[in-house]
Amino acid sequence: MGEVIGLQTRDKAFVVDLDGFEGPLDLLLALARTEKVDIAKMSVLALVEQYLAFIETLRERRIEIASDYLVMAAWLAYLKARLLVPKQARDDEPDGEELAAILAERLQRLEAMRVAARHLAERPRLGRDILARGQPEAIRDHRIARYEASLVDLLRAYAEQRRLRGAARVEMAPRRVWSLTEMYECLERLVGKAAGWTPLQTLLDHAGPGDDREGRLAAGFSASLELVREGRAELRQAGPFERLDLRTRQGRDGQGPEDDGREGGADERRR
Amino acid sequence: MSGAGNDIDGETPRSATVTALTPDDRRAHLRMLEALLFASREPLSEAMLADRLPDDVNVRLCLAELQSAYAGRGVVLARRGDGWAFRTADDLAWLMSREMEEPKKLSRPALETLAIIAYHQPVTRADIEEIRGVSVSRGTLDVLMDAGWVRIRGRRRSPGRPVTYGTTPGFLDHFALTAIDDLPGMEELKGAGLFDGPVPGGLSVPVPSDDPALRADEDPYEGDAEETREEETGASGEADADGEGEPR
Amino acid sequence: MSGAGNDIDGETPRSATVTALTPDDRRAHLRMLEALLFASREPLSEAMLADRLPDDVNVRLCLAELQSAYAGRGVVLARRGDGWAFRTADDLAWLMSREMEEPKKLSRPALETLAIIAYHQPVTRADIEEIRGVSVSRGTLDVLMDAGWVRIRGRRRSPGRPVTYGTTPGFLDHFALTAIDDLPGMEELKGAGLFDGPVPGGLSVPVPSDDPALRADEDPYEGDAEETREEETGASGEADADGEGEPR
Repeated sequence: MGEVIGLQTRDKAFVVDLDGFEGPLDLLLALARTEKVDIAKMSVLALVEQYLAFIETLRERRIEIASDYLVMAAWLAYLKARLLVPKQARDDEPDGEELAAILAERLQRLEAMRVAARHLAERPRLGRDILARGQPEAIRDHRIARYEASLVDLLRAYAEQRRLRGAARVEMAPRRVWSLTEMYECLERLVGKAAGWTPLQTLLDHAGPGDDREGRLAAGFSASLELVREGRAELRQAGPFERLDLRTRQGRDGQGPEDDGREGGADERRR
Repeated sequence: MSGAGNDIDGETPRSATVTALTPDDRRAHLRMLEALLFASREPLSEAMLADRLPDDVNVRLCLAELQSAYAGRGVVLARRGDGWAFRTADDLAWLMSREMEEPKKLSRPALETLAIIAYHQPVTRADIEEIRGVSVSRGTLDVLMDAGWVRIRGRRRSPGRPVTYGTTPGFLDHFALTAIDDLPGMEELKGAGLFDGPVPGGLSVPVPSDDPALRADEDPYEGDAEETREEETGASGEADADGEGEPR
Repeated sequence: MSGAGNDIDGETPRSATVTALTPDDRRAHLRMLEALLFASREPLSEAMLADRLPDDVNVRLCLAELQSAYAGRGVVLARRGDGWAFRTADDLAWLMSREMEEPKKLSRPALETLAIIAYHQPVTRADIEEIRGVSVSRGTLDVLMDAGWVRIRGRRRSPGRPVTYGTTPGFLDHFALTAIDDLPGMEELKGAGLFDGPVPGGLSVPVPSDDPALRADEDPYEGDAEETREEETGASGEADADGEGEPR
């Protein structure tokens, strides 16, 4: 057996060498190979003894051995026993010869796959030995969905949906919508008529008919800010969430030059 | 490609090239050139080819020969500026890309949304959601616009200026309606047995109109189409985001 | 790789092609086929080709004709399982070193595992471990699946319902195999001088088959794809996890 073990034992890096084996079958194959005989013809018993001796050497050197190898050792020890002891009558266990044949077959199967793997590695490979088109051109399918529905489906969907949501208020009455420009003009007019501080809400209430309070407030608030920005009105509020009051800007003589500029800007934006 | 093999393989002598070379050499040179051009990730210039081929290859002559060997075939050897590359023949472009129509059934939410748009137009998405009682995914509206049944009419003159949807002539066409008011009213719906259960008392169905003229509370949609589109394309390539705000 | 030329199914004599068609039609058909196959980097199946080509094209006959037209040239038409693709001739590898990428080096365990899957498919992980006599790490299978050579076929109808592995069309393409049974049998392996020591006597390898149809003891894998994917993504990196669970 010398070779494998000799190689191993000479070296301190023992464990590393054992790690070089891909499990107990691999070790068995390596051992068999040192015999330089056809695995089909070699003596399983001799192989088993080599394996067990090898494991024993490792043990003596107090080297940790992966459990796989120990399990195999135990099984091989059992196999050895069966091979040496003549078959007993009324024994249900498979005899030594059968077990040995199973082992030899496993080794052969692994060996065959080893060779097949080597063959694969030597095949021409795409990208290494053989190339595909370097500048492939696209082959495409543009899928265009053609939707289908029948009128009955459509109506049924509508009817069912309306029935279920039925009582729910559905009302699409056109709303009075105040544009900022519109509200600006309106407020400008109203604030000019008002005497002194007037609550913004009051002015808005007089902007026109209708009870579109929120829309009016939203537009009115923006418009009043715009008036103030342009120096046409003043806005005051006693504190957060307090009432907003608006009045025409007082004392226009106090205007700075930038106000003039703003005025021009205002005209432009109301255009 | 006509006759198996004889365009490229040596049998048929082809003008000047041949004289100097044995047919085997000539064939070997063409093979190499062919393989290089096929596998290269970019068009190859004559200089690059010369650099990669054995010294005794006359690149220019081989290119000319290869080009004429492929002339008229499904793949041609084309010149691209300095470089040479195989390209599928222009007239076969139709093979490479085809459009396939796939019939698709409209989903239930899409059907409901479409019906609501048809009856209640012009409606905003919020209106549809109010009627349906569930939110309407952008995808659903996209599908309806893709199908060519729904269009953006304009913008509602209200906070946020939401777009308003209405049906298209294509809608009438698909559902074989003479006009939008061909859609059945309440009594007809009942009569046709389209309600599955008891109908709540106050339920009514509007008389639909798809008059393209903008309503009093609608602004035209045009003008911001450009801007919206730009926004959208920036956002993502997904079909969902794609259709967002724009009429197709 | 077996010669590009003659492995086409020989059933139909080639002469038949010509007789039935006018030379123009025949030429047009070959052009179209040539263009499609040239355009694609991946092998195209006969079904896919038939689907794209006009109905009157006899795909199989045209393939045979095109293959023999290209035989021996720098670019050959190669069969890869169900698919067909133009590939550079394998004797010209030396010429194209610049286009070549050194493929990922496969570890011995990965190569052996791949060989076992190729010959013994469908196999479970336990089958592989039984043959190798050592446990197979998930990483090894992941590498093979990431490369696109191995796929999950289904589940073995046995306790624990282990997944079964098989090879993909990409495996054939990568290793230049015309079909899975192009893998050498025992006699060929022996002849190739790949054995370390004396060639064993009783050795045999199975005749491989990658028929995608499930075997009698296989269940489909689908259905639990979702669940597996979630499991996997939790377990390991994105790309690995992704490929793992799903049949390709």
